[in-house]
Amino acid sequence: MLKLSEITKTYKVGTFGGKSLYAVRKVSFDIKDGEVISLIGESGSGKSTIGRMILKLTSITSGSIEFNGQDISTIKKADLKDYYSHVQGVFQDPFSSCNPIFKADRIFEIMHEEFFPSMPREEWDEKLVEALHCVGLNPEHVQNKFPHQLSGGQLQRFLIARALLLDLKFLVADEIISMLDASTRIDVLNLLADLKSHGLSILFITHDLSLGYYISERAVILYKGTVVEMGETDKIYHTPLHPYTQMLMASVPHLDHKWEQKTTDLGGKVEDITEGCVYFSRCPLEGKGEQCRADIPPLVEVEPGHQVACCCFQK
Amino acid sequence: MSLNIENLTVYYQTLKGEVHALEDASFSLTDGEIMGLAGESGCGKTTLGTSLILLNGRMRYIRGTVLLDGQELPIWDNRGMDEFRFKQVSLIPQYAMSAMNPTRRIGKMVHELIEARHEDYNEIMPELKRRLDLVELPQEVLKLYPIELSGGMKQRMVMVLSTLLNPSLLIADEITSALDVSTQKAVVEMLAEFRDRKFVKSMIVITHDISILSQVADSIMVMYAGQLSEKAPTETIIRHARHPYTKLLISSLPKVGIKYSEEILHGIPGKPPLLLDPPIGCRFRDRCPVAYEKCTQVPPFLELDKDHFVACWKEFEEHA
Amino acid sequence: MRKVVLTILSLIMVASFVLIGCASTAADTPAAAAESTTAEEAAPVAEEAAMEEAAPAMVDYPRAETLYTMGKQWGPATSWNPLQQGSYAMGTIGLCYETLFLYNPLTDEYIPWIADSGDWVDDTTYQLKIKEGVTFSDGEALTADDVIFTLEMGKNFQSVYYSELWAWLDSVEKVDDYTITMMFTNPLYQEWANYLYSIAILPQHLWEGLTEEEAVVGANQPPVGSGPYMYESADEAKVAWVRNDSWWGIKGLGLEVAPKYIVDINNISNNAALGMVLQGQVDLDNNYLPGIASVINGGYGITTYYPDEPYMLSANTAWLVMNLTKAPMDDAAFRRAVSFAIKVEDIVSKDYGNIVVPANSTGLLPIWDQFVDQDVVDELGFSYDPDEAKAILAAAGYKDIDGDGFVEAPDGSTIALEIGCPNGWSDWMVAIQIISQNLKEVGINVEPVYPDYSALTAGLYGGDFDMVINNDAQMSNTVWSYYHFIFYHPIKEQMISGTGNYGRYENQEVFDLVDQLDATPITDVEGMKAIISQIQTIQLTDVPMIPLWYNGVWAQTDNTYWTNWPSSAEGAPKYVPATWNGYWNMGAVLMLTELEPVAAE
Amino acid sequence: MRRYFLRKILIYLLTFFVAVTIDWMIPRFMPGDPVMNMLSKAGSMHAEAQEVMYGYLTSSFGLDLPVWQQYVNFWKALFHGDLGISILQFPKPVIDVIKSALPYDLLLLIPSILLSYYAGNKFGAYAARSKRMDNTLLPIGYILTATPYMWLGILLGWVFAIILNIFPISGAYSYALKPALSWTFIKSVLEHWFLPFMSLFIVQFGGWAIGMRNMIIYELEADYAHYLEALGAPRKLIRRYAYNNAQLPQLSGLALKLGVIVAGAMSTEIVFSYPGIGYLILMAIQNSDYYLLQGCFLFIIIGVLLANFIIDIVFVLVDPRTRLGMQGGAS
Amino acid sequence: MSEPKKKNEFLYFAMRNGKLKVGAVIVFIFVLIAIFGPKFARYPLNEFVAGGPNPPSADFYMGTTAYGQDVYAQFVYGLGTTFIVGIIGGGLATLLGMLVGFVGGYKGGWVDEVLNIITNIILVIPTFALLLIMVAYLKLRGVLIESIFIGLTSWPWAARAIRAQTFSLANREFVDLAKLSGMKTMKILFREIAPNMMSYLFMTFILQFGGAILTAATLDFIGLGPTQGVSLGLMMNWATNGSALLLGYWWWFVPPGIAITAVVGALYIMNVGLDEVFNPKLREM
Repeated sequence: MLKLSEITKTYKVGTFGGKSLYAVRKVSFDIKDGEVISLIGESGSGKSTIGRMILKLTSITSGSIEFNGQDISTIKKADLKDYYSHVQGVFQDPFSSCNPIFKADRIFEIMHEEFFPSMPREEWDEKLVEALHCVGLNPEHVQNKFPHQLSGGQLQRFLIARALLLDLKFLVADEIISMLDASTRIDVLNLLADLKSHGLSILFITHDLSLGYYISERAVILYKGTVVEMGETDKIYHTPLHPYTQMLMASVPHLDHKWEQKTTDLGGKVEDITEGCVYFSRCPLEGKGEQCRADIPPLVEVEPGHQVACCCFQK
Repeated sequence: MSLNIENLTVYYQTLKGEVHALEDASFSLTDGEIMGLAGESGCGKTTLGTSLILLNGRMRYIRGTVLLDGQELPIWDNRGMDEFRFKQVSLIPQYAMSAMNPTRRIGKMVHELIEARHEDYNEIMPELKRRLDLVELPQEVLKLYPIELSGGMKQRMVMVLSTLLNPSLLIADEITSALDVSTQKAVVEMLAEFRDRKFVKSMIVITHDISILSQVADSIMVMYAGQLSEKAPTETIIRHARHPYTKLLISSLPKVGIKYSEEILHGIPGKPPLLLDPPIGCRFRDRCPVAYEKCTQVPPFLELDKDHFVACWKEFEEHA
Repeated sequence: MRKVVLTILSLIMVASFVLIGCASTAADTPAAAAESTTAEEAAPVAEEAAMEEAAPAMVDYPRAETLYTMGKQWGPATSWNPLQQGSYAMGTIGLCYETLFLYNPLTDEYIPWIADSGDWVDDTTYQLKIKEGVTFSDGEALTADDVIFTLEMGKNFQSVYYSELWAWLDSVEKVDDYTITMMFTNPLYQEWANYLYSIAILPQHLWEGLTEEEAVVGANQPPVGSGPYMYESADEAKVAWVRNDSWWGIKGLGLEVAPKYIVDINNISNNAALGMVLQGQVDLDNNYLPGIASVINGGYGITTYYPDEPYMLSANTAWLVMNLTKAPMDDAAFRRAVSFAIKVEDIVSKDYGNIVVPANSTGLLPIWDQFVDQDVVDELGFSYDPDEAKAILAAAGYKDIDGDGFVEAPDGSTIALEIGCPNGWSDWMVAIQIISQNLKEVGINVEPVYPDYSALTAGLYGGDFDMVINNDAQMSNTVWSYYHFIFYHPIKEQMISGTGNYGRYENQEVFDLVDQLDATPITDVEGMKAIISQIQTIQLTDVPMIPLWYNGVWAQTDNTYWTNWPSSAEGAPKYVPATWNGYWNMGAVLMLTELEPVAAE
Repeated sequence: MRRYFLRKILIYLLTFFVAVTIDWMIPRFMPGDPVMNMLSKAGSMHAEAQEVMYGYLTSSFGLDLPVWQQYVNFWKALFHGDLGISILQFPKPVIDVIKSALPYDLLLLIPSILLSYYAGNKFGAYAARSKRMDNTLLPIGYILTATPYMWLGILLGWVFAIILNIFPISGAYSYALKPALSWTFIKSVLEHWFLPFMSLFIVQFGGWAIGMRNMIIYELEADYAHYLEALGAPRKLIRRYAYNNAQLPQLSGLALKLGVIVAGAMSTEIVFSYPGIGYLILMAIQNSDYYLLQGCFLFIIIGVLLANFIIDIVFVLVDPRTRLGMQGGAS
Repeated sequence: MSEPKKKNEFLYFAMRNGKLKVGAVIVFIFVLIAIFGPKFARYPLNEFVAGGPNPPSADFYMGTTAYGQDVYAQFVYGLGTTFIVGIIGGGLATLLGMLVGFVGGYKGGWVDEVLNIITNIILVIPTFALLLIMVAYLKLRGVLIESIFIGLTSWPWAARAIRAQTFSLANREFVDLAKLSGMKTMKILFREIAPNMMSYLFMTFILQFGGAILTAATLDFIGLGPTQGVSLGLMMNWATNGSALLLGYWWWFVPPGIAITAVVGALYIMNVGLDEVFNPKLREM
């Protein structure tokens, strides 16, 4: 359904834009119909940038994104609207997603205005009620209220309902539950999983590995804009191959058992390497060598459905 | 007993009236104890934490006593608290990233702060350097401005600074929420290290993330809507929680190894009550699956097992 | 931080002081002056500078010995060139350079000054004798050569203001060192008499060899003249003159000027000027100061020429210029109606508080009263009479057709005119408001407008205006100058300043009469009157312009340090107390000889 | 760091270029004829000679070249410090006219800006200490900063010069003195300087006081202030930090305000006949002295640009945040 | 503790805020005077109704000018002009500032860069000097043209402030959401971003309003004000030309200055009050 091919995003830095900074570097993966993919990475890994590029909120420096075979980088106006009627996003902060000075329902009004300008009011209202039910909200409880009168969980559902008003095929869920309380976040997550079972594809962006595991079939691990490992969730979680993934896994606080060893990785000053393995300076592997410093290791398939970008697995 | 709190009640002054953010909290902390304070946002955990050191503009002290090492903290008296702050009770704030004066070199700021507290900076200097080493900060940071430090470095710098005078009690407020998992782990481990090295006697770690607490805390206290729900040693809370809220909370946490397709977790339906006009009795009543008529009265916070405090009528009943 | 700020601050203060303090030498020896002066002149400059450096103690002008004046300079003095009529520094002619005669308009006297006597030997020959012993301040004697040199400068250099003299002056011949004869082709007696007291005699030994540009455009600083005062200093705020104690006039005229120094202060604004007058900083102030009546009675020791209204002598006529090339001002009946509609009395009393007087219908200044043909004025003159104005308008076909309260032209076109004066000239601004009100009362739609001075004059000269107030013609020795002004001919594309006929009135008959008047000897009063009567008949019939009131010789005199000011009081000196250009040589310099210092306690 | 300044300098150069171009356009599009104005003051009755004179002067100010050439020539002359000849003070070169006015502007502007900045900030910080002081002292600040400079100037002049007669009402130094480096002269300069200085000082003082008060209130609510408070730091230290930090926006405010202050200085100079550039500008406008106007405008531009640049540098020195921002640059 | 933000909450704070109340009342009083004052004028504007200067009396509420014009009439009409200058000049500056700020802050990139440079240039050029020159070009000037010129030269700092605000708002998620809804740029700017800045824009307008009044007063005073009509600045100019204060006609010179100071000062005080109303951080001072 959605195919990312070597997408790259660079920012110009310096006075006259002399230097460029890679936010995302040659990231490729695809998402099939009805699939949930977790995009996992720490802050600054470029995970949100990828989501924004799919949503055309950020321009792509190079590479392409195809939606059902069509390159989205050039679409405009009517085509863009058409694209948005299939591809939508939900973001981290539900409160910030609503214009604070208007009632929350306004986000639906906009949809009505922009996508279904000719739909009669009654018909629209029915559609809306249906969508709200679909996300498990009682319209009477949530309509005609200001955002701050709703809880974060309710609002997030609200925003998902907004996307569901359309003929939705693909949803970018960017950290949508990280600001929710523990008691409600799981319900939103369940809702996503529910939608998926109805055929929706989801790009689930998160920094929380346990959430990624809970919901997705496949996971993509990002570090500094580069994919270091990707594959089926089980394989990545149970046999992480890349030292970075391993470190991440080791850092997850489990309720049932304590951390194994003391880590000293504080992610302090990290050397900037533009050519070469992005993880080079933090890499604890004994085997890391000059080659890692010089070349970017490509993703290689170590086992079916499990790819890793580390020089240890090159040959 | 290093910290002993009785009936601490703190309200917020707002336009529409008083928000009952912390109601009759009574608990104690032993020397060397790291207590995790968990709960949903707005449950009063930050209120509890900060009220022990600094009541901000809109917080009103209502009643209760706070004894630290046998001394009563005059938390209602901003000036009177000054001598306790930093030396007896200290804080790593939520906003550690912006806690340092952006226009002063860090060393100079520390210097000025220390001198202002009538301590000898030069005397403290060697210890400061040792602690910087401990948290793996180069000593050069003292010559830098806060903006020149990364988030994790600022976090660690504030940790060092807050504990520099070896306070009895340290309140660490949501210090991990802005950090990546890998850094989170390191910071939390450092907190424990600080305790182990006796830089601080006891600690209250406030967070909404119970799994973090499970790694480092000796005990966990769960709050709900301004009231204490349960306090027990960490293992007990995680495995044998007694308060229905705690149980639901723990069971809703996704863990690596649990998949939607295999096991569907559930959240707690409903939402917390508004504290402006809180319901009488147990505040969890409306969302509680086991609530009954008794719950219209406020349940006391009782020690059911050793070190296991619960505020739930149903539990009392069962226990009895 | 504080220390840095304080250090910077003190540094700046010190630097500024040094800059200001050292400005004196810089200002006294401007490059421009050095450029445009000859080698001979460079010497005195250097001497001057050297003298100042040698005597640094002399920094001030003692109050008791200094006459402070104000009202002439509207900007820093930059020229001491007597050929630059408009812009030379206060006193350049009169205090420093001298003229052959003085003319006192109050007594209608020509006072021989450098000249000993001057007579028409015959109709076309004028013989001039100059005094012996007249010297320039550098010690050189002033002889016939200097006079001839000065006059001939006008022949050699077209841009010298009196070059036009040579259109009717044939030659100037030296008889001996003190006697000169002028041969005229077509003697214009009136104009010549004017030149006699307005051309300053230049030292040939310093001016010889200058190019036209150097002579006409140069700053001539410091000037060397024959007068009772010498250049002392100048800066942005003032011009200072020092008494020449070896002035020839002490012996030659038996006169001594009283003030050791004359310091003329730049005008800034009426408000500042009045402030300084009230503070007693100015002895003679030639500014128009509104509300001066209350100051005179306010116990500040300020006096004026007349103790009562109108307080001031009359200096010039303010008149309404109408653009005769535009309808309906091209219609004499309309103009006449306007002349009856304006209530000058209101301007005089409300605007000026009676310190000016309404003008005669002819506009001739009081000093020329004898030339007003009362019969003509009685018959044709106008006065405020709105009914008459309306009657004239109605008779000429001006009617209010559309009922807006304003008349339309006989051809039915709307009349909407503007009356202008320079923005900020508060007295005139009020005056045109009053005029506009008056005209509206008789149904003429005229709105007051206040463009900036330069925009206004550009319009005036270019003929792009409706109605404007002007007072360019000053008092002089001859009525001719007044008529020359208002009937200036020929009409040109640009009627620049000095050509008074801004309204572009064309009437060959009156032009001829004015020329004829010019050629009438000044002694032939009856002949003059006959011509003037004819001119006045035409003037009052055609009303090319409307005289409104006489602007005063604004002069506020302070008696704290100097007394015996000119005034109407019996026994008081009768001179025009003005420092404006052209007035020193109209007798004001004699005022200085009459001034008496108030003895310091 | 270097890049930051390069960028700044580039903007300054661009500003300068635009400003100078505007400057160049002034005489070319102004209404009125300056030479005519110059002559019109002559009031001579001999128009013929005036016409010749007019020709002379017009050609000496000659504007007969093609426009682009004039523009190029203007720049060329500019680099030689040649700003033409003043019409008002003919034949004095504009640069000389300005040179003699400039010290007065420095004398008036710099102390009034620095002292009012200093005192106003102190006062504002003082007022922000408590609600009571805030409510009593602050309205004064608002009234002061809302006062038109010239109105205040005239009132001051009236009270101190006319009624009390302790200060002179106009000029830069006593008319009885010639400029010299003597105590009498300096005393006189100071006496004349005081009232215009005060009217500039007072109005600016109010502005700074309010600015500081508003800023410091924000700063006292900043996280670092709370943290310090939580660590029991004395109020004095917190206020000092807040004060120092609040000065930064004040400082950038100073850069923005310079234009307004220059305007204030102009009207003040006019009120007190203080012979600075502001007064020159008025004279130049009234007399259509293009060249002087050009020159004055240019000097004001240079002055403001220079002051801005200095503020930029000071800013970099006192605010570490800008220094870091420089390395990152804007994306 | 997230406080519920409601409109009536602002109203509540507004009603409780002394600064806002005092400022608004003063401005309101002057607005009333400007609107209804002319109805009570006993004498027509600028007509020479008295022989000369008269101190305030029952007949001439505020005395007469040196020329016998009713000061009251000049004052009330001049006050109206002052408000007009404030509204047009301040309004135009705010509008321009909005336009430049919105587009720059929202679009970013080179558009922002260019607008930024233009803003900086105008910010650095002493606009008052520019204004003087612009004004001097006109033969005749009215209040309207004066206001427009003031507006044209005083927008940069508004643009700068609005740009910063827009920039932070443009990165908010609801804007992204609006984009995802296919809304057009201008629609997003005016329907999503601008409403969020109303309080800020209003405050900007108030400051520009006051600034325009002061600038106009300065221009008028030095004789470059309107050549037509009456304004408080012109009154001061006339009074100064008439040496009102020196001659003791304080009633001619003092009131216009007081009015300007009061109106502008009150606007500033109002602004601080509004700041406290809109910014919860400042409420508890």
